[in-house]
Amino acid sequence: MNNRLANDRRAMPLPATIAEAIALEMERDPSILCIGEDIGRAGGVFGTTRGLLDRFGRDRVVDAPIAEMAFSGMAVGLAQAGMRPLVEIMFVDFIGVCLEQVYNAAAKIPYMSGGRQRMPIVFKTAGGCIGSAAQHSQCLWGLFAHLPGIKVVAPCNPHDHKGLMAEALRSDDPVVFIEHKDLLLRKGKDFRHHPEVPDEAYTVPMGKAAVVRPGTDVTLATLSLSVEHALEAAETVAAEGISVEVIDLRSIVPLDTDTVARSAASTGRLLVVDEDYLSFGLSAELTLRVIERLGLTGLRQVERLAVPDVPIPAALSLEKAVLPGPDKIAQRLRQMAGGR
Amino acid sequence: MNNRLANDRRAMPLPATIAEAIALEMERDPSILCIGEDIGRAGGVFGTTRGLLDRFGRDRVVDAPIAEMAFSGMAVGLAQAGMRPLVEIMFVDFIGVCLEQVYNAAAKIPYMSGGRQRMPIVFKTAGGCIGSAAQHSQCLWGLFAHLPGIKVVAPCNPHDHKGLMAEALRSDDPVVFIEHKDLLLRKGKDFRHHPEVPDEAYTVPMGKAAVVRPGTDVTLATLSLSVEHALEAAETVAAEGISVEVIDLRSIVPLDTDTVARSAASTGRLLVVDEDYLSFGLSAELTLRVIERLGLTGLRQVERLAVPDVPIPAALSLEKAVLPGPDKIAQRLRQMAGGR
Amino acid sequence: MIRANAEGNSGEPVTHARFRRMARMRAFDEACLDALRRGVIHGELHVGLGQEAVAAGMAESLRPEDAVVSSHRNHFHALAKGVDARALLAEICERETGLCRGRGGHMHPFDPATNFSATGIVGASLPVALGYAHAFGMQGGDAVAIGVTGDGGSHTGGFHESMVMAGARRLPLVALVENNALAISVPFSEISPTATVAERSSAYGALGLHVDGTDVDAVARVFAQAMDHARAGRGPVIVEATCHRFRGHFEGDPEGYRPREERRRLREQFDPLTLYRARLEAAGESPDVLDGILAAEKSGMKTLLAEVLEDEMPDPAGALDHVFTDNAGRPA
Amino acid sequence: MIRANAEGNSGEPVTHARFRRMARMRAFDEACLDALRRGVIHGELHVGLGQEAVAAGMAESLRPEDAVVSSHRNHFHALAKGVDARALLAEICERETGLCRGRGGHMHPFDPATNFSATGIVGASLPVALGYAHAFGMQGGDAVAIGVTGDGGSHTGGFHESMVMAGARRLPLVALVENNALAISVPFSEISPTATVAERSSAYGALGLHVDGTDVDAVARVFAQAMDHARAGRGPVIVEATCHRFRGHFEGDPEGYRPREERRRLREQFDPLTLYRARLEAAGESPDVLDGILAAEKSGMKTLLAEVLEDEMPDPAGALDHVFTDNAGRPA
Ligand SMILES: Cc1ncc(C[n+]2csc(CCOP(=O)(O)OP(=O)(O)O)c2C)c(N)n1
Ligand SMILES: Cc1ncc(C[n+]2csc(CCOP(=O)(O)OP(=O)(O)O)c2C)c(N)n1
Ligand SMILES: [Mg+2]
Ligand SMILES: [Mg+2]
Repeated sequence: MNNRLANDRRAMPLPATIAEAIALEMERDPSILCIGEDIGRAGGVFGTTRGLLDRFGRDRVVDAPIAEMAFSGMAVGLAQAGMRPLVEIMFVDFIGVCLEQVYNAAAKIPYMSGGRQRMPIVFKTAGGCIGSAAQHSQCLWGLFAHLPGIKVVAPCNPHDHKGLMAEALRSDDPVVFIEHKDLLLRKGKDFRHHPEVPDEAYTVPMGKAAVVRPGTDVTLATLSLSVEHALEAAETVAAEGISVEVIDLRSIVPLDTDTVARSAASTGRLLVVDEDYLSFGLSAELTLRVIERLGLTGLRQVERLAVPDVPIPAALSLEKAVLPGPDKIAQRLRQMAGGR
Repeated sequence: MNNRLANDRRAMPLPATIAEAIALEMERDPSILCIGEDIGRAGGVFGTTRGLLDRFGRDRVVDAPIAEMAFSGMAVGLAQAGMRPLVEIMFVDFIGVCLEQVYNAAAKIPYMSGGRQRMPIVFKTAGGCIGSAAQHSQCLWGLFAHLPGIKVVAPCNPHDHKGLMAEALRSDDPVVFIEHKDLLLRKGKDFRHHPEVPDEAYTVPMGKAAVVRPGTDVTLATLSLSVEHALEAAETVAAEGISVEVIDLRSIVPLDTDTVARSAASTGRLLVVDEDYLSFGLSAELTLRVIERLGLTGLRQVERLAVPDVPIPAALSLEKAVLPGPDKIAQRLRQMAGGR
Repeated sequence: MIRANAEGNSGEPVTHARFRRMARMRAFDEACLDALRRGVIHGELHVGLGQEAVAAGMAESLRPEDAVVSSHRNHFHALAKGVDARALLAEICERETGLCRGRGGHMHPFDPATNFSATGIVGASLPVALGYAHAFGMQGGDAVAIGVTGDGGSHTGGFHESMVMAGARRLPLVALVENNALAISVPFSEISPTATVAERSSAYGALGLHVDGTDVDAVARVFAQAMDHARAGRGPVIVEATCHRFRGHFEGDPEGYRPREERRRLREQFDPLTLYRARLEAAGESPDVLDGILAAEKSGMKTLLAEVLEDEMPDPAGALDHVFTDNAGRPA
Repeated sequence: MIRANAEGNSGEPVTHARFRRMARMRAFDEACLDALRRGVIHGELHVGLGQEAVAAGMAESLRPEDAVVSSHRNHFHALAKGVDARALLAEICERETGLCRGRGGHMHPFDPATNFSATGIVGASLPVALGYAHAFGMQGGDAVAIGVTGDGGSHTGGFHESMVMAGARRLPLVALVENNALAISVPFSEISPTATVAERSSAYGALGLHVDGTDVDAVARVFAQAMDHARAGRGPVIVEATCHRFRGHFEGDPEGYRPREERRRLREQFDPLTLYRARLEAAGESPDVLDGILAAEKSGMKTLLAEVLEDEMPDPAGALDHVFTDNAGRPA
């Protein structure tokens, strides 16, 4: 029976894990409420808020009009009124209509108020590529991470989604929580990396990376869907005798440079894989922080693999060409292992 | 007489140089028009559009309501209708209300249309610190640079403002043109680095950095106001026997890695100074690109100095503490020159 | 008898032309569904089935120099504007022969030749249409810009800001609001502070028109009125066309928010083709002629799809092209 | 005789309280100008001189549990809400003793104790006020959220979106639009599609009220009506108060867009203190009493400024504090 249950939970689709985390927190803390398009009656376009409206009512689960500026700013006012809002921006690509309230208000008010006004807000959103072209495929964690005052989280498996969502909802800081659409559409069993998901509430801390596969030749740091791709690539090249240590960063802000640097110091080779745009983003920041930590002579190779500064094309043949998928990762790993 | 004239032009405040560039281009090309708040009757809050309304009329110089989403999107429609709009977002900090039209439309349509629709739009805006606190002090070039499809320019002297504005207006690609408020408030004579500003129209290419002071011990790459600070610091430490090569990047996209790498290869030391936020921005990208170019062993030291991921505080005592001003630059240069 | 004034089948009675346009639109989206089932379309496909009368009614008043900026649900507006159906279908099927060489996809068709474009961001069509309207105002002709959005889009800030600017400058902008009473799952009645969108027009000094968007004759008439107003320089117009969405918001939408029963009822009662057919037959039109039109459009579209599916996919080697005119700024 | 129901001088006749509030506001902004001249305030300072009657009229209807979210021109609204004048002035003078420890500055005062906040982004106050309104709606009391913006702010998308949501949910939100007929240099009459902002209220199912914002009695009456409406759960209200800005948009504004002559005329004709004084004197009030109030407020504020200027500047060592609760995420 226990086994059946565990199996059932492993078969749960990812969105149910997220909905469970939110429900447990809303139960625990009556000041939590959710606002977003289609999060109520429909339970979220991916099902991540399913069941919440029935359970918590329309004051705490607000089906919003397409008015992101209003309802992201609403979160700021709610926080000022002592509430702990979760706001869903359906796809992260839409942030351009309401970034104002995220970066100029939520992210800055704690500082601007001299620490007198906290902003316990979760901006929950879906990113990543599943064949949806330029305006519905972005990751954009690099954009948020550049702007001070917001934590930025992008988990890769059901266990961490549940734990990091709870952590985000308990945090007194604003958190951007980026789910990956490809992961949202998966069954639990389709995850390579899938630790047990406990029934009860628990948290996973932000800013602690996880070594999800140990290895000795190359350190590969990444996050979100790319962890799955990295594991696949690592398995592929393992058969060829290349041992890859795969690190799931879990959050971009805070960024766990320690864990990555420790690993890179031992392998001497660092590859950062990022489904976000290549330039002015995560890959350069993380690589350089590791270099700053270990010194220019502390590493033999650094490489990065990311979307090469193009909008995501519609045609799958092109999308594949710009994404850091398992094949490209494996190829890059081979080059590195064969290199200097 | 020629001398008097040259002197007069050197005394011109920076905004007049910009207004002159726009006027010359509008004269040359009837498809150019300008839209923004207070750009008409008031001539721009800094005077960068002074005289244009009288000369070109209210169809081509549009005093807009506070409706940035409407008028930045308007630029997209105008471009589609064959026009070449310049849109002013008064302060770059306000981009959060209309980023959508900049990054999802203007920046992506050329690609999304398979090259069939070009977007010759200039988004002109003012950034930088002059004691105006968290919502009116940002640079944010790192944010734009992360998003594919937009060129990003931030000149440092009257000559380049005029030439790069002309270049931006003639470009068929969307360009974000970021002026620095501190520079806008200067008289021509207050610039350390001030090449002659010719009367007639000319262009300065995007993506070509300028070595504004040659040196042998440390390469310092920066842009916008920080070029002035860098020159001041370089002068200070020159007296102490430290020779600094100062490079003005001029644009962030395209980024002239070549020029910086060439210099860094010879000095062995690279310092990137950035008034934008430290993390996930220009400083890491440029430094890492240079490392990628020269190899991990091609440099002795890399350092960066930028706003340490905090909102800009109101109090001047605090603002000074977070900005990479001349003193901090000089101090960092000394550390580097004295180091390994 | 009035003759159709737009593309193809010239000389055809206007009733036939209207029916044919709707039939073509329906056949087009059915071809899309077919292509989707074959796995050649990706992402969230939004079809317009049930809403044909709106675009078909609009089509008659459109001139080549007019501009239409549409939304995520844009196929019918593209066809109405005269975008080449083959190029559009090829784009939706992500082919190199597509309108945008397969880079844009179904939510992002751009056709400089017909002044047609779209966006996947709700409400973002209006500001772009405003830009065309300003250009048209400057150029001094009587071209009009149409910004299309849904009921959901009418709540966006961009809608408001665009109407404010168009109202103050009396620009030739028509905001066409297809009110299908739903924004994905959220009923208009629950999130709108007003019973209609059209009644908000007074806030913008605009003309507000409301029309039954299942009645192609009514749409054609009301839309013509809107265009006349805008062409005459009398400022912007909001045209609200009420209609019904017959399928999920996107293909794959589980539609947990409305009973199957209701969807069936909507299809039975409000199919614009069925309704128009009934009207024409009541006026003596021969069912055979109408069947003939339906069959011709359907088979034409089938052929088109078959052709398109033979076209090449974009070459991955070109994946980085077209970002900048000079390919500068691309990392080495 | 009616008594003033808000802070200080309780038992004072309401006329004196109104005059005193306006006198205090004026003295406050004059102190700011004084501080500016001494070089202790940086950035674009926006004073409210000429607009005192709006905030003073609002003050009487505000309860501690109500919330006010204001704009770049926020000092008077802060005082009306009961924000401590000393802490506010110290913040504006960038002192460690300031409301926000000198981090926020004049455009960004935050006072959780009185539910007062502001923003330097035009129009961004409304969404935040909407958040308070939703919280108040949930909490079931009769607290009201006031979002303050200028005429310029009424054109923003955020204004529209917030009113849509408040209208549909009938939330206790009052949008106070201080219409001083200018957004920096741009005249309202030139960029607004409507003659007033209040008339747009029907687009949101809101109550729209228009008042002469130079007349403190009128504002107090109309604002009370608005608050009653909102407190009673009858949904949002737009209160438009027409007024005049006596100085440049910000200190240092060259004001090339209006003749000096006009500014002088506005000051002569529409000074709310002068107007109110005339009314009170006509009704038999002694000029000495009013002079006494003016003098007391002025000298009180002078003393306050002198005190504040003795306060410490923030210690640069703390420049990185307060970003996150745990100081995490800061680069090593
Ligand atoms: C700014 C923005 N927010 C949310 C979405 C996601 N989304 C796509 S379509 C849609 C509903 C649109 O409703 P409506 O405007 O009525 O058009 P309809 O789909 O009914 O034709 C939503 C919420 C989006 N694309 N853009
Ligand atoms: C989104 C945004 N756009 C532009 C500005 C620059 N700006 C500051 S105040 C102002 C004018 C505001 O006019 P109004 O709302 O009428 O207020 P007033 O200054 O007249 O009190 C402008 C354009 C801004 N702060 N935010
Ligand atoms: Mg709809
Ligand atoms: Mg104003």
